[in-house]
Amino acid sequence: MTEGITTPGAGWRRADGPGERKPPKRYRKGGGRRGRSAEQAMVDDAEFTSYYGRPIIKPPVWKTPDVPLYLFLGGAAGSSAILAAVADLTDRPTLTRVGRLVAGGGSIASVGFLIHDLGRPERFLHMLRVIKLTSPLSVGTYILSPFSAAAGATAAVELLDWFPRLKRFGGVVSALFGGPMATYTAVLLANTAVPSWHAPYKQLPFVFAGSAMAAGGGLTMIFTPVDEAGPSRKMAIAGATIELAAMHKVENDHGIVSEPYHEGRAGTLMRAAKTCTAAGAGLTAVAGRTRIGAVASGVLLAAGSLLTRFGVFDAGMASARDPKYTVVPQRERMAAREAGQQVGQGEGRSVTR
Amino acid sequence: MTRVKTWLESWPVYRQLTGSDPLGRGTAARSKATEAVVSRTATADRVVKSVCPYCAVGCAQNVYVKDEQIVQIEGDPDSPINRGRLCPKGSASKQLVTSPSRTTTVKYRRPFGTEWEDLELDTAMEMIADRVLEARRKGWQDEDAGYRVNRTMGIASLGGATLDNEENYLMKKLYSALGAIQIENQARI
Amino acid sequence: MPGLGASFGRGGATNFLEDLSNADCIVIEGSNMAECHPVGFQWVMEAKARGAKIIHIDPRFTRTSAVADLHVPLRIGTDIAFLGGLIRYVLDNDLYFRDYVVAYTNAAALVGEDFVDVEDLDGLFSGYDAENRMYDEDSWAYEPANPPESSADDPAEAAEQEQLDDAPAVRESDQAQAAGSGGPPIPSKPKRDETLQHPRSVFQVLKRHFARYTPEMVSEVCGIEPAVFEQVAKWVTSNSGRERTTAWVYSVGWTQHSVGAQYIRTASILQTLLGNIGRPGGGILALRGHASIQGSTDVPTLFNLLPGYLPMPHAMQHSTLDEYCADAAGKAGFWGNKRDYMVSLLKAWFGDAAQPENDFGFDWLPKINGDHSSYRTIADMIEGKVSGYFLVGENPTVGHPNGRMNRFGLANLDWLVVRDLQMIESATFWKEGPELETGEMSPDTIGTEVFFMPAATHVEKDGTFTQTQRLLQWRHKAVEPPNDARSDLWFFFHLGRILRERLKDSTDPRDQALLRMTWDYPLHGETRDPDADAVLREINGTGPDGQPLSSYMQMKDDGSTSGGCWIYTGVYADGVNQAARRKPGSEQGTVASEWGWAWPLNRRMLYNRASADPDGKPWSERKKYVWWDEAAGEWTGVDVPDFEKNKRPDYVPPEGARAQDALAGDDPFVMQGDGKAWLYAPAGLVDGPLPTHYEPVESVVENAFYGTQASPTVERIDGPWNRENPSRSEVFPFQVTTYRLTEHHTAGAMSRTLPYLSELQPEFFVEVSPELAALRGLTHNDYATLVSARSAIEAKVLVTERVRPIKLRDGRVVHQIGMPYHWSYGGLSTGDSANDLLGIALDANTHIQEDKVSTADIVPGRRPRGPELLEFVEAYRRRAGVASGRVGVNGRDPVEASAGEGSTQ
Amino acid sequence: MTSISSASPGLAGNDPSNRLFGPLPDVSADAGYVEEHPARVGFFTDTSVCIGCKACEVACKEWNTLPMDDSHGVRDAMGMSGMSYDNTGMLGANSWRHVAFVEQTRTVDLPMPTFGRPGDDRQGSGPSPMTPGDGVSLADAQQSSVLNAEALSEFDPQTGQSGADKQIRWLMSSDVCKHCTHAGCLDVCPTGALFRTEFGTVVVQGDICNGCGYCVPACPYGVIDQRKDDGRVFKCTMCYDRLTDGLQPACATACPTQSIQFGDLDELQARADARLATLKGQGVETARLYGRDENDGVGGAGAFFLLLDEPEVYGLPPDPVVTTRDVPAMWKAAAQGAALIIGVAVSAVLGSRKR
Repeated sequence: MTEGITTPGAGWRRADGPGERKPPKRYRKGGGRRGRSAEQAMVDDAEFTSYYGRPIIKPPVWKTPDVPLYLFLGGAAGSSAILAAVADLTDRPTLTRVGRLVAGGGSIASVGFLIHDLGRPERFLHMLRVIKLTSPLSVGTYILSPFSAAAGATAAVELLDWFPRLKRFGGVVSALFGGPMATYTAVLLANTAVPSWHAPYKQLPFVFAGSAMAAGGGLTMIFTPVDEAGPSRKMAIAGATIELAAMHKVENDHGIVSEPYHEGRAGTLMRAAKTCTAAGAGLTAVAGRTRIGAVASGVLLAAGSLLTRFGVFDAGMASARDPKYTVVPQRERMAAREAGQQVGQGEGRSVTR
Repeated sequence: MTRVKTWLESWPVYRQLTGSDPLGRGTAARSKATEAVVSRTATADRVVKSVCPYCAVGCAQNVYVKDEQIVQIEGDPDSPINRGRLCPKGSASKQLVTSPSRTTTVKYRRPFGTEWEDLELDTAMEMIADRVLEARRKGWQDEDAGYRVNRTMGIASLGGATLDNEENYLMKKLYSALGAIQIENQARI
Repeated sequence: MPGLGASFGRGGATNFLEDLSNADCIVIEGSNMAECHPVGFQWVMEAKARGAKIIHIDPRFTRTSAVADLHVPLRIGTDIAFLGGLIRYVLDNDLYFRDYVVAYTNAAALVGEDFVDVEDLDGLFSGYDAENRMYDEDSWAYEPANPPESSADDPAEAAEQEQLDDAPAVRESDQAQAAGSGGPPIPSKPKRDETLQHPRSVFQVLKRHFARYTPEMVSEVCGIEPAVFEQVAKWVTSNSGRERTTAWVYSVGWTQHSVGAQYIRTASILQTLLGNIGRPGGGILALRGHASIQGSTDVPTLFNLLPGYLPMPHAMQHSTLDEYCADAAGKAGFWGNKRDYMVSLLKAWFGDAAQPENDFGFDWLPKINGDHSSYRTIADMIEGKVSGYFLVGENPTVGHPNGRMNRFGLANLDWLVVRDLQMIESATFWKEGPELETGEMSPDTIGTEVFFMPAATHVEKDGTFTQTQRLLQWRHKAVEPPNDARSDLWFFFHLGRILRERLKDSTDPRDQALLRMTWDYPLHGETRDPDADAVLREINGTGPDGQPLSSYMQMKDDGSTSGGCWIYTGVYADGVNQAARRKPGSEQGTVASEWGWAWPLNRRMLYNRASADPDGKPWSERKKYVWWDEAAGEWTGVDVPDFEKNKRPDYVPPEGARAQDALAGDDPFVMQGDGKAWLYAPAGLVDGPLPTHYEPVESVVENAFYGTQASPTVERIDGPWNRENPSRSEVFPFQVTTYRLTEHHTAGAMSRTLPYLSELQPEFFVEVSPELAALRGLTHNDYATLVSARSAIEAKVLVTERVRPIKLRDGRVVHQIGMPYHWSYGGLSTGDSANDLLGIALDANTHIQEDKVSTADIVPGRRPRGPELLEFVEAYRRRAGVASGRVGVNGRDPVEASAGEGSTQ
Repeated sequence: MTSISSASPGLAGNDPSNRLFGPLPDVSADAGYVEEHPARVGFFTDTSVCIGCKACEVACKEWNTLPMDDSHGVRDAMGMSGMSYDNTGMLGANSWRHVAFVEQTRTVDLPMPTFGRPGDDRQGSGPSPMTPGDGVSLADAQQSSVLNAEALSEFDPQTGQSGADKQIRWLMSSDVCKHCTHAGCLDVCPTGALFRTEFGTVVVQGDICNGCGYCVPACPYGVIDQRKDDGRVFKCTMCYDRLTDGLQPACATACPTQSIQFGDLDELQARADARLATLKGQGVETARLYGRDENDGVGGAGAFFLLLDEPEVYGLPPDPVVTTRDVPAMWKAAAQGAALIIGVAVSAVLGSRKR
């Protein structure tokens, strides 16, 4: 039965053919293909109708690994930039240097991935034609551009060891944009019709913030002497905790739309991500002060963050491909609205929207 | 100064900040190409009245010509029959004319040949005339079963029903004058 | 269209598309109008929006059914049974429009005593000649009011021809189609019984003939519930009569049957009884499938016709012009002027060379003496009897049944000229035909010389199309054709010019016609394209003053007038190209008489005199159309009256009147010899004066009506390349029907080559029911192979509930397979050719093939390739007891050795 | 100069003038066309008269010179979808009109006392207001079903059951870009390639689009898509160029049965309401308008439909909401997340012992 749902273009007769004909359980909504959510469904049998199992919304055309890597690097760079700036102000030169290099390297690479993902890369500068507050990518451009310029320049002078004053200024500028850099990408995903991205729009920025800190903390931890890496460890542990907590809500609070985070490739990625993040955080706490422990836990934390980005990305793609995740929540919303209207006219709008 | 202002005004962000479209949804975002948009029906040199060549409903078509090329074919709203509407085939009839797979030169296959060869149109016409005379002679009957028939059984013809009346008329006239009688048309099918 | 011609006098749609919106009920039967004429269908939807009932009677549930009020899924090939049932229902329940029937039909006419109906001969009419499989129609005649001699100019000649009418060579030559504009000639007006009570009155004959067609019988034969039948009957009858009208729409779903003409006859009888002919929102609308298919019969490139439905001279009957005109001379109705039309045609063709002394050149015309139709000619080609062949915008190896036979025909020519837009399969058969793969043909063995001559498209030439409602519309040339592409007018003009130059010094009598014919049209442009406008003027004809005629009534038989196609006379009235008129529809009424020009004489609705009662008053205010204006002394209304303008409704022909003068003021069917619509056709059809249900040639069901299984007059063309599936064979257990889709056009040359159309229906497929899919193990969207005694083809399977098995009363289930026929190996959208599966069995009236019903087997998977395919099909033939289909090189003589093995008979 | 805070609900969080969500009386004015501008135009697609001819698809492609689907003219890449007569599949960069074909059957286990089928929601329940009164009895009118009545055949060949009434219907519907009042694609476009025209329609500017692809998942209907070989995105323009010449869009011009109607949106809405009332009066209970309601999730659509079944049967979302409705809340969460990072970093540094 599910074969028909997941194979676009397969004959609807397969799902509703002579062999499987039985009296309809309830009022049949008619044609297209009627499906049922998969075995491990987290919600009760969701009956729904679709047009030959075809997706209703278009899955994003964004490429992988470009975009997940962009999300990861942006996060790691953003949190590292902040860490570096604060470290600089409190005179932690190695942490500062490592943080700036991670921020600079990450930001430059992320710009590369972003441009590479465009259908017409040569038109990248068209992004600067307008400023649209309704477009996270437009806003993001005005975050990414100064951030990567500042972080890149700071890292460059850090490497070349020129203009120390400018370096600090650049570090501060990049730190100012570092936070938005780490979290705007969550809005980038959430501000779509992709069910499993849009529904958790309030949690996703926190997942990304936590993930960014875990990655930034982890990466700087690897390259910073343990003595000086205290802030990295603290930020990493705090980030990992926030990531796991926020992710838990994403994975469980949104009914059927949470389902893709548990299933298939996305499920595997998410489980691996949680394992790495939790292990990395634990190891940091236990053995973060040893060189080996710092490297191991740093790698685990970064890997956890990376896997989270891939997992979130994949879950969204999966939710876009299956019409179930578009139809069922909307149907539930309509049912709730009808129920709400019966209860009280005034509530109708707030209940459903 | 004006140059700077012109340059600035060509930047949508400036228009967003100074104009009536702060969200960059409409007027501020319009591009040069958009400002210059023009319908190719408006720039056509002429509109020629025609009729769809597919089924027999007889939908009237407007054929837009620009630089001696067909740029658009659509229904003629004046027609009392189709009132400007067309089916998918009628809507595709520009493609029928401009199809890249259309064969527009004479092709010749010699007896037992394995490939097409090219041939000049005039040469082909002369060759066909030769063959018509020969086939006519070969199949000629003055009488058949004792009755005068005055005809040839050597030449047959089958026309499609997309032939014009004038074409059918000349064909029937010529064939009859030649004595060819196995003259048929899709109308039989 | 002898079905309509024999019933009403002209073989054209009686109404026009826009008039459908005036109907109170529209029955679409034998047509998939929404899919094949989508733009014309807007008028059906308009009627529906105004509250009309839309009934679709069709074996398949199509896009037409989807928007109809009622879909009746009758079994393929049972329309006569269904319509016959309706006729019985109307007669039994006295639901016919009595005043109309008595006044305007031949219901009161008496049939001769010799006539014996099928009731008494188990499915045969009197006069059957079993040896030649033909009827002698003499016994079907009316009982004459006067002795026949009195009305013919040349009684001896007429009598002699009457005898010759029965000769097989005359019957085969398809004279019936000459009823295209003018009913079949009858010796004289019949005796009448206005009370309709005489046992030999047509009305009583009709009652007896259709007595068998009970709702139960209809239900059993058609495979539908009696309730469905009753619903249709109620809707149709309650929407017919004085105040309301029902329209009937058909197309090739009716004509492409072995009894196709009789399908149309049955509907004609029903519509006449209901009083729906010649009235707004009524009529029988024949929908044609090609842009100018009506034009191609009006100005025919058909072996048996001259322009204007004048018959092609027959060797045995027409050795002189007098003989040619003998049957019509002195007759009532407009055929009485046959000599005027013919002489004008000869003047148009031969100009000054046509003089009274030389019979206006009549002798120069070639004569026919048998069936020279397309399929017979293909068989002749295989036998090497035909040297050269012109294909002008036709793709027979795909579009005609039995593609393999067609390809064998082409492979045995000396030369072939193909004129088309695209490189069609009929031009590439020697290179890519499927028989190359099976080893039956190869370029090494095919001596056919092929000329591909590129043609011009519809926007690259001037000219007129005649569309489905007899309307001529002029197209203006928009651009020049590219490269070597030329109009067909160019090709035939210049071919004629070259031939005339070659023979200009010939004194051979056989060359005189060519040399004497008029062939001097103005030429335009660099390519010297002939002036289509001048050709249209010649078709219209000119009077003694050299000015265009405005009516065929002006034609004379003394050589003072000319006219290439008398029914088109008036298209150039007043020296104006009337077909080019384009007064916007919004500025005219619904009839829109100033858009284009319709034959005859711009009458949009035929027989519209019948929209008024015998006194000339509209039958009802709601359905008024044309009426007698006593004050003005003329017929008037919203259309051009299809009647002499000033002939009073109470006009009674004086003794000895002839032609139109012999018709009374209440004889609306002006082309008929008696001015009446024919419920019973004493002449004009070769397979019976009344329609009778026969099973299709290839049917899985026994004829429940009579012991005669299929039509006794079916025309067959036998050969190893055209074997017939035996009826009720277990080897070929399923019915197959072929059809078109909206997205493609006929044999596909104009659609499979276009990207936008190709992608909409990208592959050849067949439609089967879930039940048949289960029975045969067919998988949706996978391949299946269909087999007949002709060939085997493969197609993708579309399993759909829209195709339904029919359960017969005895519990047998008839499975039907739907098969669109657009595909072949060329173009962008490809597949096997559905027509390769079909055989050729023809309606003897029209020589039209039975495309719409055949039988086949269907099995899962792809078909065998190469020589194995031949063995595969041969094995089926063996099992079915069919003679071998093995052929020699290029389809010629069967190979003796394998015939012994393959044929056990 | 308009101050950003008042004009930017994207950040401000409140949306008093419905610039992100809810009814918007003048979409063109919202997009800066403050002076005189044409009335908002749209499509009303009445699927109850659609005959599935696909003239709209071809006329659209022909006018807009779109490439063939997927195959780019390679014949081997074309294939039958198996989805009834729909071989287009969905709207996309190369298909701006898409006709859906839905075949439905159902069995009604009821005896047949009359031709009417009790319990059939497509059953006529009274005389049609359009039916002229003369000559047709009430009983006749009651016997009419509004859609096809295949159902009259009592025999179900599958079960052989008598009295079981198998009904079939074939729904066809031409889908198109909805030209939403609140268009997700337009709002998320970072280059301004997507813009709203003076006619209130939403159009991609090919000279601007850089193929970022953001609009693709932002559309709640899955309309807009990227052309792979080109990189840019494409969708219905409602024939913006033709509109500037006073012509109708190509699809509406071609549509043989006026299933696709083009015109001023308010006029179309009135026409649609009347049509719905007619159908309801004829007993077509399942008829409904889709995209007509300005209080819906996209503020009402510029292209709306009359459907005969649930939207998802045709591949349409039942209750779409423009994603940018929630963008203020998203920005708020993102800002909180960013602040959180700074907070954590500062406290991590301050809380760590310096070496």
